[in-house]
Amino acid sequence: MRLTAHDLACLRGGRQVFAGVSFALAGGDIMLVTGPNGAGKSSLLRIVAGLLRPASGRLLLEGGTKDASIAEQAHYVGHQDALKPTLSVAENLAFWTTFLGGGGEVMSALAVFDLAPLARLPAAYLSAGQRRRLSLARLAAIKRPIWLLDEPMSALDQASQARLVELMRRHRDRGGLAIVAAHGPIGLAPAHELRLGPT
Amino acid sequence: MNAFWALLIRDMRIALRAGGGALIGAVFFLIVVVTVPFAVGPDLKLLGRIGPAVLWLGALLASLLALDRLFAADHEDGSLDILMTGELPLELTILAKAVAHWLTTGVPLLFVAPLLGLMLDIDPAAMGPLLAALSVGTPALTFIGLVGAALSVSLRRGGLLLAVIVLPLTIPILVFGVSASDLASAARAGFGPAFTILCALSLASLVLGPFAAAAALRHGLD
Amino acid sequence: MTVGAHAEFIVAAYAVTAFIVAMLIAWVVLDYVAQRRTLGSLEEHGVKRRSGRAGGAP
Amino acid sequence: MAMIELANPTRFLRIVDRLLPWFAAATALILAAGLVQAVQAPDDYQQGATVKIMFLHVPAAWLSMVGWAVMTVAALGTLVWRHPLADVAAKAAAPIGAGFTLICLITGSLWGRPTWGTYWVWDARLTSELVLFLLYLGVLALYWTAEDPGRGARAAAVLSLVGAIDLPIVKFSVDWWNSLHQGESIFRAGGPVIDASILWPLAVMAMAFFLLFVTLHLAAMRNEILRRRVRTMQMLQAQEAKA
Repeated sequence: MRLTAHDLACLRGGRQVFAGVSFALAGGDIMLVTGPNGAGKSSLLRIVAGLLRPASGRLLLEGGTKDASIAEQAHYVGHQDALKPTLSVAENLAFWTTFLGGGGEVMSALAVFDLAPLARLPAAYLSAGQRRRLSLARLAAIKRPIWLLDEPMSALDQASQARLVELMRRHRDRGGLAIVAAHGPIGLAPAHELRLGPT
Repeated sequence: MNAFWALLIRDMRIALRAGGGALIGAVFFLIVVVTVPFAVGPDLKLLGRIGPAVLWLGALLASLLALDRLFAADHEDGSLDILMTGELPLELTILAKAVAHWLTTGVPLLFVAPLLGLMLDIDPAAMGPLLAALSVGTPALTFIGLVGAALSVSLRRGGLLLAVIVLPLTIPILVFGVSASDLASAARAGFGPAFTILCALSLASLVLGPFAAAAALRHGLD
Repeated sequence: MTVGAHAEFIVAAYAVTAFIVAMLIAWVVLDYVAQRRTLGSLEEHGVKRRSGRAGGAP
Repeated sequence: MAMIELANPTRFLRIVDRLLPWFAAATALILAAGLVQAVQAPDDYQQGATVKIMFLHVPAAWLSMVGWAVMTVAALGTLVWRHPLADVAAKAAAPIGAGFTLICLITGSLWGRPTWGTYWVWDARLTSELVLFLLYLGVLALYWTAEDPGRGARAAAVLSLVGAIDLPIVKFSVDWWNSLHQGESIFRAGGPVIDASILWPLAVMAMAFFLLFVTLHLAAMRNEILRRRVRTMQMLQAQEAKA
């Protein structure tokens, strides 16, 4: 599997956020995207996830399941947690597991982020850290080759960060690839680093 | 396809739980229609004549104004982004949400309508055609309103803008809906033609709505 | 029992009243049972009320 | 001061648990007595047997107003005296008050059919009762859309107060509106003349309905307190899991 980008450029509200961004990721590669706020880290992830149209440039995915778009093979974990407050922890994850396909096991995914005891609790009562862990639990529940993580470490305590790094290591060793936007190192040696914003 | 059902059931579950918007459409419909006699006056014969039109206008406003949160809620908590990375095509995702929305806000209108029919002294014989027309018309109103709901996500303006955008599109539904449910005009033009055209419009909007809303969502997202 | 000519309306009125009162009673009873069950299961999970004193959050 | 002791939810729960069976028994007893008397009451010379519907319609109307009065006092409790149980009382009273208003409307409509020939006539009293029902729906919608039980308390309290002020104005304007259209096909419904033989069942039924309201209200308040306790414990469960 190879994900290559040629000369990606992004316009946001008439302002050029970034231009001429190219990279090539093979299976097992993790790319760290750094840069000040507003440098377009999130926009780049949204472009790869197909949620944002690039001003110019192309994205190409070789390998992966035939005639499935990049978006359908990617996990996009943004700043928001995509959780419904009136649904319980288990219901939220069970919905995403059914909707995104791949039929993973909900309870074991919750256990990966130590959320199993809160399974029946409405998501409204979760703290920011717990909401973040429930959002990241999608990565464990549904098998997708491409991970697009937007500052996943924020709002996580030490233990949860360690769990995420372990999950990413296993994902990488299974031949998956990931683009992680973050401000600093993520506890895992990235194969590539892309710096956005004024150099 | 169980992704489709999963989304439909999720949306209904959220709407029916505390904080959900399930019956709010029916309550709005009740209050709007009940206020008409205060303006028009309690003369039963007059109310009986304009009854079907009042019911249809109430159903139209109730259907549209309840739609503005359909996509906005998912946009705000980030669900919309993940829904768009699903294997289910966006059009079917929107269809699932629209059907769930119609079942929780549109169908209760059909239960309230006969009650209001009594208040507006609508001839009981007219209740049958009126309910048939409404049960075909309300889905059309919801599906045409999808475009407005999708646009109001990116335009950050809620309900009223939605009504302004979508009301002109719903005029055909209103015309054939009222004429199918009004005994007097039904006698002249006949219930059949008006109702069949209404069904045709409804089916067309069933298809047009999701595609238009999907396009609006894809291009509208910043 | 002189129910007289308009019997069906009188019976209907009493029936509707009985129905609505029954709905109110059912709502109260079922809600009580549901809250008791949830409270029971929460206490089983060892969730102790913060203070345990008589007051506590209403 | 009694008010302060009652403010303590746990003590209030204990009192309710003790009182509730008695209230329920008293309600059943008086309701049975009322029904027996209502059935045996002689026909009214004006309306014939349909006066028997009055025994439901009039008490229900009184109780619909009692319901709003309870919510208004509770609103003052929430906004002015910050009484912890005030919002619980208001939220418990709303559905019950709405229920009695609905009984009043439907029995009124059923009473209208034989008397006026149609199920619904925009008669001044029935219309004001209908507006009261719409106000109840407004408060219920406010409580229903507030996700957790605590929120929406102040908003509902303000709405109840405004409603209380608005009701007499509605009454006056509806009478005016009704008389304005006197000419059209409105039947001028003479109010029922309360004859002595009818007064007694009416009073007993009114007492039965009042007791029913109190019983349901106490039980509903108990449920509301339990619901908030569940919510607090769920939040605790979340915090304890994070620790």
